[in-house]
Amino acid sequence: MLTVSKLSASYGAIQAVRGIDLQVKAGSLCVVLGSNGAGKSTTLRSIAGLHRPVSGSISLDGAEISRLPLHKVVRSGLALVPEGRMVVAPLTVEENLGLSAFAGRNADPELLDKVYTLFPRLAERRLQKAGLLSGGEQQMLAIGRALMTRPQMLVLDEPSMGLAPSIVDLVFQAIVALHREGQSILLVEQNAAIALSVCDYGYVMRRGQIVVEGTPDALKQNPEVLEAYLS
Amino acid sequence: APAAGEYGVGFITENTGPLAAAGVSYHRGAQLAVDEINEGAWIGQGVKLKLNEKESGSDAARAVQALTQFSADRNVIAVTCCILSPVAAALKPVTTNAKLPLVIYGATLPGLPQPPYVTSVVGLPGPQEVKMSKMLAETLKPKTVAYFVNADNEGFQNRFKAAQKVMEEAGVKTAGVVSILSADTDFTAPATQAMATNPDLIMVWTTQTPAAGIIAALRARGYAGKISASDVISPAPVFKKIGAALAGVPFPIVFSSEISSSPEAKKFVEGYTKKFGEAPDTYSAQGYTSLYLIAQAMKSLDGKPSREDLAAALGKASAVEYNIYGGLPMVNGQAEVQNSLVAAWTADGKVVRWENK
Amino acid sequence: METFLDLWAAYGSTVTFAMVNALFALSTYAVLSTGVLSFTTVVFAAVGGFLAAQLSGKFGLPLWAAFPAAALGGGFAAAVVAFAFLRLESHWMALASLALVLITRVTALNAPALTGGVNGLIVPVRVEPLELAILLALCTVVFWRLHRSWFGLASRAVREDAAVASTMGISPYRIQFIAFLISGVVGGLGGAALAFTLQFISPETYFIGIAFTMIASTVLGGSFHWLGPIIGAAVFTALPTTMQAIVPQIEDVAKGVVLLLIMIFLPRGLIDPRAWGLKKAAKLREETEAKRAAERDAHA
Amino acid sequence: MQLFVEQLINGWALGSLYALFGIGFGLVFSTLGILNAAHGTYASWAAIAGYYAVERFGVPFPVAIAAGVIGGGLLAVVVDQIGFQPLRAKKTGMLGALITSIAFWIILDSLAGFATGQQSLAFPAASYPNQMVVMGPLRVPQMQIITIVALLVCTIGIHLLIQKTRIGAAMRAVGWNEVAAALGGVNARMVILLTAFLAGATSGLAGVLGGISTSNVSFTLGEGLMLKGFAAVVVGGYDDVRGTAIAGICLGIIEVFVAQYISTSFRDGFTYMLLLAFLIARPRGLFGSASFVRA
Amino acid sequence: MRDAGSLLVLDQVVKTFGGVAAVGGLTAHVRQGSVHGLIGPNGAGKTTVINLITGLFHPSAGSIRFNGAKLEAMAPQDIAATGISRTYQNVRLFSGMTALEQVMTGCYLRRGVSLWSSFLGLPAASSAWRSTREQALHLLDRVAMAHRADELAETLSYGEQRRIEIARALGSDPKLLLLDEPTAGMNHSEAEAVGRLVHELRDAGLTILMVEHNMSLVTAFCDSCTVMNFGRLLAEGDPKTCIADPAVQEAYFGRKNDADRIQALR
Ligand SMILES: Nc1ncnc2c1ncn2[C@@H]1O[C@H](COP(=O)(O)OP(=O)(O)OP(=O)(O)O)[C@@H](O)[C@H]1O
Ligand SMILES: Nc1ncnc2c1ncn2[C@@H]1O[C@H](COP(=O)(O)OP(=O)(O)OP(=O)(O)O)[C@@H](O)[C@H]1O
Ligand SMILES: CC(C)C[C@H](N)C(=O)O
Ligand SMILES: [Mg+2]
Ligand SMILES: [Mg+2]
Repeated sequence: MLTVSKLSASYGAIQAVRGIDLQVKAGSLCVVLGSNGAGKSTTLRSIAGLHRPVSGSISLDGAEISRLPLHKVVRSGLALVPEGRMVVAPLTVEENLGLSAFAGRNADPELLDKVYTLFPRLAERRLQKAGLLSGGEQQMLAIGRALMTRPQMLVLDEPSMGLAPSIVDLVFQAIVALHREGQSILLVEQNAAIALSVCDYGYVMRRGQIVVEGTPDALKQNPEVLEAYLS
Repeated sequence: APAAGEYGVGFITENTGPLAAAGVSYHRGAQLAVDEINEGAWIGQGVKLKLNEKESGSDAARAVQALTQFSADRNVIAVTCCILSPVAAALKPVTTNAKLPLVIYGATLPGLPQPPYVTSVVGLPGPQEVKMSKMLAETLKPKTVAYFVNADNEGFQNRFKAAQKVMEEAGVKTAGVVSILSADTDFTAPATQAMATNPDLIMVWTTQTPAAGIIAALRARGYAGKISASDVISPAPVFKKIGAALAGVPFPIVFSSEISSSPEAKKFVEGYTKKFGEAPDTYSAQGYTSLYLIAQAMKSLDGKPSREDLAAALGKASAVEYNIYGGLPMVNGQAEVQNSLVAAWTADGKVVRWENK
Repeated sequence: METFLDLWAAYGSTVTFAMVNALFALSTYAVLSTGVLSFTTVVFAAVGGFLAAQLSGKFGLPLWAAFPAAALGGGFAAAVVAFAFLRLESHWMALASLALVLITRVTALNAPALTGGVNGLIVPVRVEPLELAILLALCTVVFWRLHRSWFGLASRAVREDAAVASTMGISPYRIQFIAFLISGVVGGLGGAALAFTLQFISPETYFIGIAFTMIASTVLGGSFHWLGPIIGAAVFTALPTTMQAIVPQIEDVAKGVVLLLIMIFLPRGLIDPRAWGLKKAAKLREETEAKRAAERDAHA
Repeated sequence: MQLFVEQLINGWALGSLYALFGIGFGLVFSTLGILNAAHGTYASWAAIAGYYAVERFGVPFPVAIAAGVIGGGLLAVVVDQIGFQPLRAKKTGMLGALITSIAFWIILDSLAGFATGQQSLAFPAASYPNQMVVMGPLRVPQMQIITIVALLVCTIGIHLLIQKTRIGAAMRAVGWNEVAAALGGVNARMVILLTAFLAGATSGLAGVLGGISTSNVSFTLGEGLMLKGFAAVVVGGYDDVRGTAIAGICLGIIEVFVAQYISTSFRDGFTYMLLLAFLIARPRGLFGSASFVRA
Repeated sequence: MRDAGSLLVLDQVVKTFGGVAAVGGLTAHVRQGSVHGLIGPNGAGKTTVINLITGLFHPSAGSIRFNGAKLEAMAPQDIAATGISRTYQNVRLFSGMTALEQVMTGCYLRRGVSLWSSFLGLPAASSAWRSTREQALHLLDRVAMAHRADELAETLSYGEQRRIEIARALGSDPKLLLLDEPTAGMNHSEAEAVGRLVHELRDAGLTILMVEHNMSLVTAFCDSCTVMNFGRLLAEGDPKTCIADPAVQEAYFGRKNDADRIQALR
């Protein structure tokens, strides 16, 4: 589904990602772990077209997407829930969700219902400007917006950040449910215990490189992972 | 006559900026004069003038910079400039300090000339306006007049006052005074205002664009009475723009390519038309004249004249000898109007002597 | 020497105007560096200019006394403006300040007793380039000191995020008010300097032209460091003269094109401390990495 | 009374031009965040385009208008792509764009001067509806009616477009943050082009209509519109076209009445004074919306 | 009664936005020298409470008292001067400033010299500047960011930026520190480190009010807590008891802990 090879990305002279390889098989759920500044977000941003990589290739379903402009990446079926949410502040919740109509699909009332069912809080705030939502509400909206584009490949950067425990549950239930429906997912998550319990495969990054990878069971045995993420 | 050689004359152009339309004419007039002077060896054998141009866009700061650059250029012996009085006023101290003679070709604020370094070839407003107003009062016998005037232009306010005085002395009542601003473009409201006073005559004492706009607006709103204006409507582009609505509107003028008939004027019109493909207007005439004044002063000098010598000669001039006005006396460095006409456009775009029809 | 004198005679006035414009740019920078885009420098300049012109014209005040008076006048105007404007939000403030510039011109045109109205005022006193240079140097020292002081730090904070700065005990109002005062003083000085340079001023002298010059100079030079406005003013003033020498027919177009190119390639201006910061960060990052790697090797 | 009503209509028509221009100007300001000093030149160029369409090709009135509108729109697009697009990625905020717009203002203004031979031109009287419509004692020029109707149509159309359609939402989204909008699949570049075109076209319309009805097609045409249009935007609250329309009309009417009943010299001073007083009393303008970012 | 020993008292505080009450009559007490948790579902009004305390919003009704001062009508900078400092839920650092400069800015209130003498560069001012710089470096070290001191803060990763914010908030040497989700975006061990820092600070005499969604942290590091829901008080007291409260369970938790969650997700 998604194949990343030899990806390097930098900010000016600062190297953030140094030649990583990563794969998400169709219908699988992959997790990337790593401490602050490891380069997880940069990796995701590069994959989703928010940041131009220095080198390496990114292909989605065999098609190269690393040079596509952002909206084309979204239209080709990859949706990102970015770090820092990036909701469109002056638009209402509903308008934010409606933007997905531009992803080439017609706005789908059913899908909208689904998002509202997943996050009833958003339904309550339908007509509120997104910039005035609470942190957690904005996070829900960012996830909802990604879902509205009906992605083949869903990429989430710390989706549980800032969410109350019950909503974290909801989000993970949704992720698991989507996964069961065959959705391919790439996830960055700080709560390693939960992440490793739901994923099919995991990567651990340190200083811009992938240092460990493997099945969740294998990772759980890894001393480094144990110490830093699961103690 | 001075020693043979090429002498530079700095010309501060206004080919861009708010007054560019007139600025281009001034510039062309000066270019033509230089050509004639050089070709005919008018000053003396082998004595040539060279026009050095620097643009000011009618901006005082830019004009000052241009002037200081000219003053640094040893080949430049005189400078000529300025449509706007404030710009000319700003150049005055600079040019006096630098002891560089300056001939004003457009600005008409009284008191600008200050011989020997600052002289002007443009007559101050007054006599032409008075002459035309008298003529209109006598021939048209209006009972009331409405006036348009620039609220932000002292020169036109003076013209308006001169005209109003004549009219009131002749027993013509002021129906109303409508003020406009130089930068205005919409004149429907002022036209409505003037027409509401129901005048027998409307006198337009404003700068060019407003004058054209006002006349057009008055006619468009259906005003059928008499209108008069100033020489700002004399250039051909104004007629081209407004068209037949201008026909029969009298204006005072000192030079008209179609009426002025002295041999100098004929030569000027011919040469200008040949060189630039259109007839000269009153502004080109002024640019032309300023160069002849400089040449005349040059002619009176010998050897290698200094700027000071030239200034002294300019300050002493009692008339512009070679002129297209049929006489142009100068008093204290200031040219004076002598022979003005009252002219008007015909419906097919010719300037003729105005007659009451 | 001869050629030098020639050059000075030809371009001396450009240098002089560059210095005057640098004062305007610094005045704009003073408020911009606390996050306020305001065109009121023009107003302060007009106050300072007409005040200086009248004092020296009517009362024969010498230069060294007229300048402080202009500074005071500008500062006072700034206090009034700051009092009225600081309650407006940034975009509205920019718009309101532009409106004030327009009002100032109309008022000046209609107050001939103070400003000479449409006919303007002749200014009998002249400022020498050297005197102007000293004035500019003094102002520069002030900005340099400010930049390195707590005020500088606070103003950067207020510029970037006033709400956050306020929760750190920095009063955005106070910082911006002080900035306005500085802007007023420097703007008033600039206005007087212009009057003493042109020796003729009218309401048109202090209008949109200055507004554009000052803002373009500031941004062109870089609005994140006091050096920016000064460099920007030099470049922006020299541009037309240079273009006139190179392409006299289309000097305005050429000036616009050069301005455009600079902005496209150096959008944060010629002087950009952030770019220096990014470079430095990259270097530091490498060094840290190298050190860490060395430590790791030592452990192994 | 007749004078009063005629002047009212004069003011309304004049104000409609300000408003029409202001809508275009405000559109780029509110959606793309650009304080565009070059916007006035779009109006000048639109008028010039319309003029030459008539002058050279003798096209009928509606085509001349279309030429101006399309010309203004295309020019806005070109300026945006050359001048503003390169800055977008570099996050220079309002200032960078302000300066490039000043650069374009200088360039386009002087080119417009060349294009008109530095003259003020006028549409030939026969090329547009130049009759008076007589309504009882009132006589109203046809162009005034056209202008008033044009503003009405544009205001309603653009208001609906921006507030009620998806495209409008996308325009607002892109103006806020291109990346955020693109995450929803919006093609930010296209939306920007569309917005720029719309803004240029609206102001272009003001330019041609103004050029025709005031018999003044010149490179300075835009500047006058710019000052007043800008005032309309400020008073109206720049993110609502209805506010701009109302404010523009009021501005025109006030201007005409001040000149008629008070004094022409103080006309502009009076207008800007009102503007300033209004701003300080009501900083967000007539319809300006509340903030959408949290403190 | 309970006001005694309370550093911060919120009394019937209300904040409405266009008719919607984000905070609807909240009463709460924060004891001097404690770590107090403020928890509740998303949109409960926690951040709004912090904004009210720091003066970015003013309450529609009710009073906020801190150390005897009434905060509700005060401006943010005056509130900061009474010894309150905060971090932001969405990191809000000053762009263009290095990490060190951010923290120096945080030290503004204890610069110890007037703006005037700092402008003149008097010797006292220079030495005060140097000592503030030392303190700032020390604070960066406390959040393990000293090695990034001279880098532009905007080039740091999200988690790193959060630490800079904490250091900046400590710069003013506050009596009360308000942390809005300080560990969001940190992994387990990083979050623990922040928790330990919070304890150290408390032991040094600081009072801390912390909004946090990570319950294991709340139970491990908070001495007491307030639970909000829909802008109102839902429960208060000892963290463990609060969390066990069925009303809180219902409003806030799907599952109590990760193990249960993982169970549920299978
Ligand atoms: N805009 C930027 N400019 C320069 N450097 C940056 C920028 N953004 C991130 N970096 C650097 O790139 C590296 C990787 O950052 P990234 O945000 O990808 O980390 P992360 O793994 O997502 O961390 P976190 O868990 O804190 O979110 C960090 O060292 C950071 O300092
Ligand atoms: N400026 C505002 N205008 C309108 N509504 C607002 C504003 N600020 C907050 N709200 C609303 O008030 C409610 C409380 O917001 P607040 O940010 O305090 O929640 P929170 O408890 O911090 O939530 P989270 O845990 O998600 O950050 C939210 O529903 C939000 O939409
Ligand atoms: C008042 C603020 C500075 C806090 C900000 N509004 C937030 O929600 O994080
Ligand atoms: Mg990250
Ligand atoms: Mg919150």
